[in-house]
Amino acid sequence: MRIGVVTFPGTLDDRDAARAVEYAGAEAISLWHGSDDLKHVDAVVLPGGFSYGDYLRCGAISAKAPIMQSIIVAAEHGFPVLGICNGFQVLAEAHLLPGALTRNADMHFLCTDQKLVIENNKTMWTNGFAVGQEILIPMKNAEGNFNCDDATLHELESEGRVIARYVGANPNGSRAAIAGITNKRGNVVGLMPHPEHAIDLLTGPSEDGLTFFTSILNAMVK
Amino acid sequence: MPKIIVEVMLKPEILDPQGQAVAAALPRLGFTFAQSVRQGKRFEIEVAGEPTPAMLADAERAAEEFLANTVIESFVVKVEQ
Amino acid sequence: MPKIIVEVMLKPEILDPQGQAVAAALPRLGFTFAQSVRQGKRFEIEVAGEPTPAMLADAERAAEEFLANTVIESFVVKVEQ
Amino acid sequence: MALDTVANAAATPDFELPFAQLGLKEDEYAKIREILGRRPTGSELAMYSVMWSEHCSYKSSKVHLKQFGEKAVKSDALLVGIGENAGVVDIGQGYAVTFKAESHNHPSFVEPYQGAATGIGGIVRDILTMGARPIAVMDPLRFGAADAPDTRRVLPGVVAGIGGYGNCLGLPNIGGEIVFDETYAGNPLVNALCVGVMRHEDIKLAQAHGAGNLVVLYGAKTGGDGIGGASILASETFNTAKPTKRPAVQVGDPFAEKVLIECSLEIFAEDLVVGIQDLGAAGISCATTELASAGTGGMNVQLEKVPLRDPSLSPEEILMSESQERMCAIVEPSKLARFMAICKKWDVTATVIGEVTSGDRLHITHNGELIVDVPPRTVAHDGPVLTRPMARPEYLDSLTPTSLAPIESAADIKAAVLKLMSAPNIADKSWVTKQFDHYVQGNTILSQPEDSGMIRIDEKTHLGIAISTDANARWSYLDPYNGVKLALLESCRNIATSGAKPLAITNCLNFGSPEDPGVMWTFAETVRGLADICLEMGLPVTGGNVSFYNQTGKVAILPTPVVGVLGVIEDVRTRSAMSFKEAGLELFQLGNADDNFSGSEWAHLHGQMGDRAPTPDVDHETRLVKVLLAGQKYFAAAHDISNGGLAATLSEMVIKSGIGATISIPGEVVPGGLTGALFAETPGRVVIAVKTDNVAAVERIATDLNIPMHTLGVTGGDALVINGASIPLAELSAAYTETFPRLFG
Ligand SMILES: Nc1ncnc2c1ncn2[C@@H]1O[C@H](COP(=O)(O)OP(=O)(O)O)[C@@H](O)[C@H]1O
Ligand SMILES: [Mg+2]
Repeated sequence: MRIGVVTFPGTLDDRDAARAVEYAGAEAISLWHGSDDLKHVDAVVLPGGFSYGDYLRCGAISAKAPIMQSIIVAAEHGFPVLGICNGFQVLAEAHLLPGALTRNADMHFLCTDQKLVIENNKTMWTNGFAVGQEILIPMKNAEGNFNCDDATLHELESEGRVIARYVGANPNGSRAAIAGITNKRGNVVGLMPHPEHAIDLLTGPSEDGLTFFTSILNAMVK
Repeated sequence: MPKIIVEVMLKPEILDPQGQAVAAALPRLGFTFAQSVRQGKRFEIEVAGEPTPAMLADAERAAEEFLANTVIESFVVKVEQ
Repeated sequence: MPKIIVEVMLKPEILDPQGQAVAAALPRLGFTFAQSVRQGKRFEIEVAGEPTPAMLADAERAAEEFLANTVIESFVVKVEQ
Repeated sequence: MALDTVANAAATPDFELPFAQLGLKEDEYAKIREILGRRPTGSELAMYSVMWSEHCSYKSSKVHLKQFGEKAVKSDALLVGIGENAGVVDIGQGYAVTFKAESHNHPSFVEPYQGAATGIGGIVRDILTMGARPIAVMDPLRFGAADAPDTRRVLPGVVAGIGGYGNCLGLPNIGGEIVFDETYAGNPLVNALCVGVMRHEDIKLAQAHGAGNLVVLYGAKTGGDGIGGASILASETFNTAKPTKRPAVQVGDPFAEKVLIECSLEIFAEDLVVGIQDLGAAGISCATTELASAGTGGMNVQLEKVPLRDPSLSPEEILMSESQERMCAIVEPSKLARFMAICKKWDVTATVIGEVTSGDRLHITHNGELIVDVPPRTVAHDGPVLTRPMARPEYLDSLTPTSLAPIESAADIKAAVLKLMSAPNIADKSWVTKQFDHYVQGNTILSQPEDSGMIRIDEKTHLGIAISTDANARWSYLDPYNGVKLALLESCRNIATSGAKPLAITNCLNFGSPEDPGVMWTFAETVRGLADICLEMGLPVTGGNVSFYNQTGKVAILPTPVVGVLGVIEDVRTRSAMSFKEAGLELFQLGNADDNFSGSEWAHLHGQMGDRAPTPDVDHETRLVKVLLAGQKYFAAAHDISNGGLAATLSEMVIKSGIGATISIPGEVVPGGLTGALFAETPGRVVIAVKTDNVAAVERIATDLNIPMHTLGVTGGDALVINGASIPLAELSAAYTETFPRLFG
């Protein structure tokens, strides 16, 4: 099982995502933004960071990268993609996921251990969780405030496409406390918090994040 | 020299935390004139010579595809002296 | 209803990394019209009724003290329909 | 006269240059004329003036700093010592670690966000320049009174700037300090520390060797940032046309720096540079003269090749510009193509601006005209050395002892603890630290608010490092010689409390004006104290930084020597943290308290300073470190006692754990009674939590090393109970956490 991890200029959590992929038992393959070659990987992770410095809008410049054009085409055919934090922002800017990630309501960068509740375990990236399961994983961003119009929100809710919600006080003003969503098909998932930083009790608050990475292995084996 | 200006604002139905933060801060600083504030972006684009209709058409497309995220933002393209 | 507009731009001598990043990205997307890009902020301020000269004077002060960081930014206050 | 060439300078010996406006003294100008055998050109004057400034030449501090060399311990761990961009330490398994602190105080007062941001950017480039991958940052900060209006401007901006830059670089922020004191109003201190790691064989030096090798400038284009002085020169002397306005502040581009880091590391990995230097203060002047001075030959530079952001810059200004995110490399011609290819991959502008020569001069031309012809060493290393007058300040003779009412009743205890825990200097700093990413890179083992920051270096062997930064400015005010010693001992204790062994130190010495004999004396005492304590503790000084002129009018800041200690831990899995996970653990205090409240937060809350710093007890501290390292495996939690005394340490532990504790302190064991036991800041103490089964083992270690071990109580419940005074966790935690949001929004 080969999982690609994309590096854009300014990507920060690529090595961490690769580490999580390997903890889960897959091979991490490094992909470069400037090439459209997916190197025959079985799935792709778009990791966190400040690609292009978050200039213009988070993810906006990266969404136009050559690698993204290959990912967009593949994703439309069911290819699994997980976007974490900046990766989620890139997916939204590439219109693979609806809505947009905007400035946190209190205007500050926020790094904290965040409780989430899993609401959809039918996606390729969440099948290892139970619906209603609470998990604890780090969150760190300045623009994690999920925003969309009413029609989109209605569609997400009615189709069960919210995969995870914040538990407790809404940390950043996201609509309906949304932390992560999926596309209709369940192959593309975007998540603001960082599961790759919760794979080991030595460096993270829990091991809950690993399940995102073992889920994709399950999905591919089936 | 005239420039192409692109103004990008969040659509009215989208929550604007930055504008709200500014609106909330103004009265604390003693400014009471504002009823509401929206914060957007302004791009000043220098071109070679006077902006031509072709350049403006290009700027329009660049705004649509790139400078604004039309899921949440609207934009205006104009020329300013 | 007319609004007060405050436009805030980095002073010309100050580095504008965002504008540079946008200027660098445009040609990669096939847009070649821009020679340089500066990115600033635009505030749209709603007031009760038509903006009065007193409100504009206040907006001017608010821009000076708060909306712009005059160490690195300059601003313009105007009224728009 | 457009360009002041060397020929022109020789032909017009009597032309008066505005050297005084550039900050040079008459004798310094005369010295330059003597070195050159003629008057300097405008460009040369610009270079000398900035390189001979206090900031770059250390002219006031040099005579004192040399003690770090003279008294140095022989240490095999020190791979690169003072003099390079940062010192390098061997931590075993083939790894080398480099770390350094620097100040960006004044710029952060003028423009807090950009000042702090570019402070992080600068120190990170120093670390990168050594060949290392930067792996973490820390930020010791000082501000004026917490509730002063200007603090509300400066602190949020500084914090956002540190986060905005550091987060974007992907560097975990693993610690620092935030202290408020009136003397920092108008003089906030923004110190930044960066640490990096590399393999021994990858160490790079700032040296230009090999005639024919190329000088390559890469990174951001050069703009008019930070060239106030040179603009005077350009505008008032030579250029008739008025130059465009030059910015007073430097603006950082963290994205450009992130790309510069990755690009540089790829270049280093392929061994493509002979020498390398970052561009910081004094920009190209500094980089070219330092590289040439430390190398074997001379250098030719063609200044018109420097890529400009602002085409109106004059040669003097290009030489002075402090534009951020730039590096200068010496590259063999055969490796240039590969060097350029890597820069292209990362979209980094790179330009050959000159070459190393077999001569011994630095020649700079502008469009073919020679404008600089200097021996590089005279600019970079042979700057003026001053022996400034010193005098023991008079205030030291009028210090008064503290006089504080004892605390006895349960109600008093509770009120006192709540008051202490909500005081800005003690209160929860997470309003600040939540704005910093401490997870990125996935190797953070400990970060704020723990005693030290800890980073895993090797995932397979579990080798790690710990760093702590400390300063106790009030003790330095009361007794500069001992104050800095106490700071270093505290830093070592912090490292050992986390489970690491102290290995080497860096420092950032923040003081008022060196022209004030009192300040100068305080500085000299500090350096003497630091050199002595390092010798006593067997720790090498790897480098540091001096920041003078932190003063408003006649009022200087408290002397603030920040000490950073680096430690090594063989297995990060054995580290100790401050929180405990269960009820029923036994709590002990290692070390004794006394009744000296001088310089404590408790005294400060009563508007008192006191009259004497504690006496450093190196022997006790050394044994305590040994107890901490040997006892490590038995500790369920450990936390140093410092600011706020035992009361603060216990409160922090129970709040972080979410589990209470019941403490009983027999008043008579402490000379200061219960008040001293709780609120005095007597150094050399640590609180540990131990499972009952392990108590005997810990006692044996403490007894063997002759460290007193006092029973404090037991963990459990949902209150901190001290001698019958019960403080519910919810109430304690609210007092602790509400202060910063209340002050800063
Ligand atoms: N307080 C100090 N203690 C030890 N070394 C110092 C101190 N201050 C400066 N140094 C050393 O002097 C050299 C020059 O410092 P500096 O000019 O700040 O370097 P850079 O320009 O690379 O930032 C460095 O090696 C630095 O570590
Ligand atoms: Mg340096």
